[in-house]
Amino acid sequence: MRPDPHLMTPKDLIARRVAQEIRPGTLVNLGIGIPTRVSDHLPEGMGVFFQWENGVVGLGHRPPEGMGDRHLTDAGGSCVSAVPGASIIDSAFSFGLIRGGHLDLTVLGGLQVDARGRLANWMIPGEYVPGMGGAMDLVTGAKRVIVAMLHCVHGQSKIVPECTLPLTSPRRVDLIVTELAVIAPREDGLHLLETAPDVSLAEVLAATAAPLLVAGEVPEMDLR
Amino acid sequence: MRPDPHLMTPKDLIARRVAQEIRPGTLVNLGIGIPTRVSDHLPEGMGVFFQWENGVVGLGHRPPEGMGDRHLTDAGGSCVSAVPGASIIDSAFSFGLIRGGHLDLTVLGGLQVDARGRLANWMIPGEYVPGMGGAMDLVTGAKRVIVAMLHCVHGQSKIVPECTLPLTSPRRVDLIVTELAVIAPREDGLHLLETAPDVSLAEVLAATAAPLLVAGEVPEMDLR
Amino acid sequence: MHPAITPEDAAALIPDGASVLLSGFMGVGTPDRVVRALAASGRRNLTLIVNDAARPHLGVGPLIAARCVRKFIGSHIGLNPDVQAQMRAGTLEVDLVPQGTFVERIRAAGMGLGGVLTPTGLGTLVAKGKRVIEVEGKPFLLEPPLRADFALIAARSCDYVGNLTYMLSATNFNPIMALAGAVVIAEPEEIVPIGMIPPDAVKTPGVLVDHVIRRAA
Amino acid sequence: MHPAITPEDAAALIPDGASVLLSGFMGVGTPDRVVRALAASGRRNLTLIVNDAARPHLGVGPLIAARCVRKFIGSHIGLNPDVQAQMRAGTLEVDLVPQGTFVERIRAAGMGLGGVLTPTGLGTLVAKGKRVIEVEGKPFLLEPPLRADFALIAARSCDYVGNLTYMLSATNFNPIMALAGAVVIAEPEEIVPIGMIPPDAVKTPGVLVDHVIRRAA
Repeated sequence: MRPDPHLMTPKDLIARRVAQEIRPGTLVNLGIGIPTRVSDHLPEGMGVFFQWENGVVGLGHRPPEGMGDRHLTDAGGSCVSAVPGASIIDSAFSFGLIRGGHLDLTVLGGLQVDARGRLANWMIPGEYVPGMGGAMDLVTGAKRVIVAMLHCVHGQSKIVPECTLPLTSPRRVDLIVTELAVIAPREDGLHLLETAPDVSLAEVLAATAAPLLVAGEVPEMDLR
Repeated sequence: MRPDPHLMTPKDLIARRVAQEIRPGTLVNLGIGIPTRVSDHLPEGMGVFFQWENGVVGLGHRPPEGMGDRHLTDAGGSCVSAVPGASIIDSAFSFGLIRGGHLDLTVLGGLQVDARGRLANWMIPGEYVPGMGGAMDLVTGAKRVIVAMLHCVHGQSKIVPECTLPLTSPRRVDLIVTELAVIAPREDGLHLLETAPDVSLAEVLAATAAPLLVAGEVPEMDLR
Repeated sequence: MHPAITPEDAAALIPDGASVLLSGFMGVGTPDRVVRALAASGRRNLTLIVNDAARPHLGVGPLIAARCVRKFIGSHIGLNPDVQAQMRAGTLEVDLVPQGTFVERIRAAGMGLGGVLTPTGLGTLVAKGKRVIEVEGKPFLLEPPLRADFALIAARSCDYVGNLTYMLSATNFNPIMALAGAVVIAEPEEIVPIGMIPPDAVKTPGVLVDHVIRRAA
Repeated sequence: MHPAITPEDAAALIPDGASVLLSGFMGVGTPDRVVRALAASGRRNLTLIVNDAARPHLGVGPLIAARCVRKFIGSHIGLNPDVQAQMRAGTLEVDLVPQGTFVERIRAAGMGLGGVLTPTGLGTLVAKGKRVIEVEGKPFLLEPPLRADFALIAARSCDYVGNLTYMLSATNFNPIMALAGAVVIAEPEEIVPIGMIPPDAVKTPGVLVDHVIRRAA
């Protein structure tokens, strides 16, 4: 049954929209946070393999209560399952897949994305220094990078003219999906591709600190 | 039973003397030719692991006729066996062991060794170009390098003042064992350490094109 | 191969000020028993080379909580408030390295390579003060090898030769770190007789392992 | 994953002038059926990236005997008189690379690294014309990545996802070469149902494999 987008949480709305970007038979890495939810919105039988940096290729759903094992975990250390055809690789091999151009898509959270499509997501100097983990390798190496994040934090736009936080990579990401809009960074700037259900163009523009390029009528996200 | 050194072939005499250099519990790589024979002269139970460049760690003897398998071979493609506790690694890992300082000893054949202890063993320009295979990595990376070769070829000394053939590595090898002598290349030159049974000092000196350093009485090889 | 030792024996081998490669990803694949023994030993000024700081009671957390560590080299410290606090207090130096660069630097050390040429980190803070080498028209960051005095390895099975196997996502950094410690200490879940691990199943050949820790009582 | 194809189908994918990574060590671990199909196809001007030239009727020997190859990149050609003869006749270009450098260059290509910094070859003919990079006071030779249009892989088992296992010394270059071909074609001895290969036994994840060759009739 098609869920009512008006009843979805902002984070699930983002995850659902991102799930539509996933092509059959590809290798996909989902970051922690909103990106992790993406797999819940993917139809069965697409032959997609999800990998974690920790070496699992072919991640499955969370196992039933009491059936987890400490040897099969996600990047946060929580128990997971594996799909038929899953494989295990060591960390050097895992990042070889990522950096070597074998990863079709990564979906990552963001602190800021700027008008040149550059992502900052690993530290707030003097405040919060979690570290980059695998994010720099993912943004550098994945064939396609999607940033899945809330549009604003504390009322401030996370889509800014120029990143004030340290960059994860100078690479231009391929798509930004928030609870308000879908935006494609391109050579000439940030293209507004879609608005969320019940969100007006004016609302998106008001919530976005970076200039957005709008070409004609902007369609509404199709969350089928 | 102790074999009579007077009845051994020159190549077996070399192999037997080299075998005495092998320490218990070490990782050893034996090259093709005379070096391959070294393992036949090693006492059982020393806990030595022989590796080949092709990824076998823990090479055993040739299997009985009809019990070989094409999936377990030496560097020449002949069937071998594996000792209990053997393991298999891929080629990148195999050369990682070699180059990374994990290989205790390599025994290699030689075309020339010069007064600075430098080995040439991979080509004769315009005549014979087999390629270096793993020899350059072995000489560069092994903790200890022993050259096991006949002293002369076509009546010409293979121990020369300066290599005229392309070097395998500029590294000074640790020991040279021939059917005539045991020689240690050091900072100040080639030290004659031992002569073979029934071989006089004068014979060794006459058969050697490079200058040899002789300190006092030179003992005879002990081939127990 | 030496006979199996206790976690306390293993901890006693590691002096104050040593550098230690420690495997695990959020505590999964971390040799917990030797970590606890080392934390209890009161060791000081260790340099810890580990992917993440896990949590205070998880993975290498106990070593940090016990103030054994002077320097931390890894990729993620976000879930361990002890690290954040000690870092702010100036008692813990933290060197953050992108995870792919981190593991490849360790591999380079173990495999006798001069360093890593990676695109990761170019154009970011990570590139600061580092050499950029151009190869075939593309720039790469030169990252040096990363080795340590000790590597502490968590394995699934081990034989008395020291051959190791790992299990599922507890594999992670273990096979790479086992290459790059001057002394390698393995903490397996079980020790099996020699010859019981099929050669193709071995992930770390025993020739790399110096000490094996006894199974838990 | 695509349905399994024949060796002839696989050979037909490879055009004249293509570069091909081909695994095996003296013919052990070489995908013999696709080699024979390719030799029979009359393909010309291939660049072969393979450790050794094996013997005329072994390993990649048939491709050289059939004059499919214009350039050979590898570490050893001593046991194949065809190579020596074609090299002297000037119809076959041979680029000799130390074996450890050879495999590491392939790995670098597959893993997105800018090249290899190795001590091997310094002070020899191999170093001629190459850059020397100093790291922490030690010199290393900079060797560029080595990639190809195709990688032909010999596996023990394969499932329909393309996951591969190898057996004993037939492993050799296979798992590394499977990283570095733009198109990867696997020739397994058997194909098993999905889920039958334990995740820890997989040496090459199926995501790297583009085509699988049917088992022999």
